[in-house]
Amino acid sequence: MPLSQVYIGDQYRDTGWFGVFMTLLVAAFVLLNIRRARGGKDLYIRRIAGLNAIDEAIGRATEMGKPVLMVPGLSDTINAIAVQAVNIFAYVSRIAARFANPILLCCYNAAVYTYAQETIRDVYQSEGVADRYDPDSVRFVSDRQFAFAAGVSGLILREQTAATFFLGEFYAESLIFAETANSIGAIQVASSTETTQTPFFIAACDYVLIGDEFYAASAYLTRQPVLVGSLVGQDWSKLMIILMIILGTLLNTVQIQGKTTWERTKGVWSQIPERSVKQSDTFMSQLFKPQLEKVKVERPIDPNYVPEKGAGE
Amino acid sequence: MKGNLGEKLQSLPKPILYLILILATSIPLFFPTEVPNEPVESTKDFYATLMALPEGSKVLLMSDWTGSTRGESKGAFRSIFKILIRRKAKVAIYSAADPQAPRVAQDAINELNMERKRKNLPTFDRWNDWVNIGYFPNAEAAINGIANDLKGAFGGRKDFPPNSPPRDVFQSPVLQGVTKVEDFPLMLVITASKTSNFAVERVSGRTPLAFAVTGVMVPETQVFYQSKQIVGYCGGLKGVYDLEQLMESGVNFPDKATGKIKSDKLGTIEGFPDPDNKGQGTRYYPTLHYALALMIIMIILGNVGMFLAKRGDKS
Amino acid sequence: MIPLLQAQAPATSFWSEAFNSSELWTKLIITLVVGLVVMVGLLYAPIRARKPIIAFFTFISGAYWVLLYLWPKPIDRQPGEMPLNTVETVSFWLADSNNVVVSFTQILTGFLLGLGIFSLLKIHLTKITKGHKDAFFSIVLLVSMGLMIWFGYADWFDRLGERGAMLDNRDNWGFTQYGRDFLFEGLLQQMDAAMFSVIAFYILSAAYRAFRVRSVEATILLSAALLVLLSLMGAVSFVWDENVKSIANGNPFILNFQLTEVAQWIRNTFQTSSIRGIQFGVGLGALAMGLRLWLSLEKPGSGS
Amino acid sequence: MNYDLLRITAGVIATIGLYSVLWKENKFYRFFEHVFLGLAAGWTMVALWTETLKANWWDKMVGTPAETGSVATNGMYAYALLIPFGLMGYFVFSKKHNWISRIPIGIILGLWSGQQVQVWWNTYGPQIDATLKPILPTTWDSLIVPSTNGLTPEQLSQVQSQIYFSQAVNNFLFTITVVSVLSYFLFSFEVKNKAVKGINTMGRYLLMIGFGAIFGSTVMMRFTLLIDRMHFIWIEWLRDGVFPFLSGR
Repeated sequence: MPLSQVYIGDQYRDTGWFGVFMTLLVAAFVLLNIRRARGGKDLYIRRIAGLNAIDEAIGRATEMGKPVLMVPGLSDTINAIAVQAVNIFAYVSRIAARFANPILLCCYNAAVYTYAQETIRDVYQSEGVADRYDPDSVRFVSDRQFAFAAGVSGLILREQTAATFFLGEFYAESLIFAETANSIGAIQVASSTETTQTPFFIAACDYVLIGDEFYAASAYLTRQPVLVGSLVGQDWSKLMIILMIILGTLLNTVQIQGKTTWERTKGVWSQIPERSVKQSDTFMSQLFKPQLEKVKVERPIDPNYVPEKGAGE
Repeated sequence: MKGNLGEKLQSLPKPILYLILILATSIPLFFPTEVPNEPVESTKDFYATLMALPEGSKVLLMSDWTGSTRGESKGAFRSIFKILIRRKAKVAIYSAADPQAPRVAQDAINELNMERKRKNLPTFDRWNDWVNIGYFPNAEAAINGIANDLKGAFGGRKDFPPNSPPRDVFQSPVLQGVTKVEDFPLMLVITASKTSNFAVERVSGRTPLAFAVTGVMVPETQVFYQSKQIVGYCGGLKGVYDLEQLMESGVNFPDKATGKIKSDKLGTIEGFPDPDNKGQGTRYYPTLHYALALMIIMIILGNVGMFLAKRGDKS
Repeated sequence: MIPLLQAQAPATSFWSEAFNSSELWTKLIITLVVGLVVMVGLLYAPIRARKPIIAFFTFISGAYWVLLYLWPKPIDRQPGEMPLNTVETVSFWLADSNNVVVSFTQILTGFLLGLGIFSLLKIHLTKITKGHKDAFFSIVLLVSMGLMIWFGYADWFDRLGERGAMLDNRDNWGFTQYGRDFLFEGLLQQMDAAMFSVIAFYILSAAYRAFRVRSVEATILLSAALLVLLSLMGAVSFVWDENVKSIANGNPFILNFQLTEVAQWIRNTFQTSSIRGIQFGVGLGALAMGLRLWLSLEKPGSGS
Repeated sequence: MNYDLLRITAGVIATIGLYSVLWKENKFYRFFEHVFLGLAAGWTMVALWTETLKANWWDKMVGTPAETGSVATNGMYAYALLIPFGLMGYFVFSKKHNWISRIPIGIILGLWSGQQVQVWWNTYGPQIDATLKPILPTTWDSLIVPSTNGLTPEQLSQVQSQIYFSQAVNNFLFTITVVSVLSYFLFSFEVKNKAVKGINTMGRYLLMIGFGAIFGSTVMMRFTLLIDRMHFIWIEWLRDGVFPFLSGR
């Protein structure tokens, strides 16, 4: 076996490097653009309809003097989605704080609760109205999906919230929230990173952020260089994927028309009787699916190692 | 609410809608009917796979459903176990989606056993016929671990032999001599959540996979089925209904000519006629039609209303 | 059953000590103390040190996975083998610590759960003490919570003992088992199912209200939904397909117009692809945000 | 009244209680909402130890004794470090030191972020690959896939290896959908070009077909769950539970 391969590392063998390369490329795009943005280059973001609605929603709530309800999704633990949602809610509660408008932030997960509690308090402090902040306005409701749904819709109905924000990971319960809020005529801004739930939000909510408009939100609202830069980086990556799809498709289309006398199995080329090209023979699919040939590597055995036996053998 | 018929049609009060829906989903339940039905290929393959298991084979089952989806998943779970019990299979159950799942699965099996007791049938005993390996948080990592290092993943987990304190699951007859996931001739996944995707990512190609998924997941599962990453699946209530019919009449059984359910692809697969086969699927499926019909009618009504109203404005 | 297996105890290392050995407990306690000292030390951290400290911990924990991804993985590693060189020493270590690190998130989240419960208790106890008009319901909540905890643990402890397996058989049940079964199967599971099924009502009212042929988009949405709905009604699609088959008598082109085929076509061609299109974007968003969080480029609450 | 009937009756009452919110928010609903929340929180507390911490933390930290046939496992004392780090979260309520609560959060977020870097390609690479479908037919023998029943395996594989016009068209539609949807989500480019604008609108329309299909396929499940409840109330409880009981069987 080619010794050269042994020290490459399993994930880089054959075309394995491609995946790593792509990941690093995306990372590079993002970081580079963040740099550009920080360097004072002002970057363009197109208008995102759903996001202009946020101010309107809060304004409406303030007029009516009714609370704004926010749910940062049902993530199992705190992750970027929840953080992103809470960040948007920070923006919301800042405006709410200015107009002394009551807020309610319902958390599904204790870690998210901790983060939200801390973030929102900061918002009130930085607005210099720390006294207006009620720690109970950020609350942990339940971490069982439908208990949470029951609790939140109960809150919506009892508090008669004027504006509701559902941003983050939502699953089946999405429609429970949306319809309940709709039934009391609350103005709703919603978005789920779970694509399968978006149709229900579209059916029941006033404004829906589809797909990664959700991730674009904080950049769009705050125009923070870091966020804007990263957003541009993401766009570059999207363009790259689009190009890859178009070119790859064309390449495959051309290749698959032809015939081949070579076949590659387990990373080894071998001559075969002529046959028409299969999808798996194409350059692209070879690039995406590394075929690792079996390699034997001799290593010293650990002296105090006892070979594990199947129990009861 | 005043206004012409159009506006009325457009704005039926919600309580009335809800009432109609309740009626549409209740009344048919009292009048069990047979609906014409042709089991879909995926379910036929699913059934064929189960029936092809040699008696006494070991099956790895990931049970990721809880009470919230019992309407669909419990039916599938029960049908699958009825078949597995017939195949005298030995089942290792674990869960990766929800801490409740192991308990729910356990209670469901106990329920089956209680029914079997009443009929004086041999029960499907814990430890000897099935073990509950328990819940693994972080589904993706857990399934990865099980695929790569089953011993390590299940190591230290305990279950209950009859009348003795819990012992290492690898001691049970179910996991005798099992060291890697390939030692199971089949891995079943009964799930209402994403965990099926992880199973495909990590296990497909190592050992045959068969799914029982909820209706919502049918589209994504169909993709795996077409790409042959899973051997078959039973999707939603339709899947359960298909499965129950297959249990009743098999495929090309007794022979292709007279068989109720035919298939060009599959050979003869026996069925085992038994009133007990009729479960949730048979009970719920006819009713589903009324509900769906109601939905369609309501959508049409709304639109008709809109047009009438528009005309009303014009005139 | 092989006596050998029982006799031999696993080799201890710097990181692991034998079960219940005094070494284990001493090391354990030392670790705990060190940890607590660090925690107390943090109380005195100067203000400008705070951000770096948080950033440091975030970076370290993220670095593990990134390293695991980028560092050359050992090829054809068999159990019991020892690394050939320093590169492999690291990669072996990374691979071995994997199943340790994996559970960190759950464990930490688990510890934080106390905060959530605390928030619950705080809200409801204040309601009770302040004699809020909903105080009664708060009492209900706390009581049912207490009961579930009590029966849950009592039942769990019962099952640890000799009687573990017997308790699957209802004849051997005691009060605890009945209690746990009543709360868990009788109430919790049923309520879960009930709340989930409420969606059916909402789905109907939402469709009725929103599915109007107002705009092009709405019309497209509506017609796609209707087609799929029809295809789900086994009886309808059965009859439809039978008719198509009879018309087609074998003509594969006409066979494509079977309802099930059409619905399948819509799903495979448009549903899968549009979901994929969206997911690419979402995935990139997650990755980019992941980078920002890992490198602490983003200031917390940066929505403001 | 036997236990089963008691249990199922409780379940029915609870179900109706939760349903009552469909009419309007009322005390009955509020009662069961709070019971639900209470039980759920209680169960979480139970599962926290019995399902998560016991096996994943405690047993690993202190190890497990040898039993008949199973080897003892060593304790990894380093797990103890997680306690103080968990405790740090509880500073969130302190006015002065609340920043400390960000450390455990930071760790969790760090782990999550690192994993994103690790899994991104594993998740989306195959999907990109699966999108690269040939959009020209390889054969014109027939415009659509000929029926495959009654073919010999060779003929079958022959048919399957070919790409027919109809498939090519579908592949084309598929690719177009993915690309146009993806391009709809470009935020940092001002779209002046008519063609690109067109693609974006098309992206939105194709998206709607997808959403419609999702909606349709979801409905079946939701209704099934409702039917299950109705069966629970009318059949399991009323017909098979209450009536026999009243008729004193």
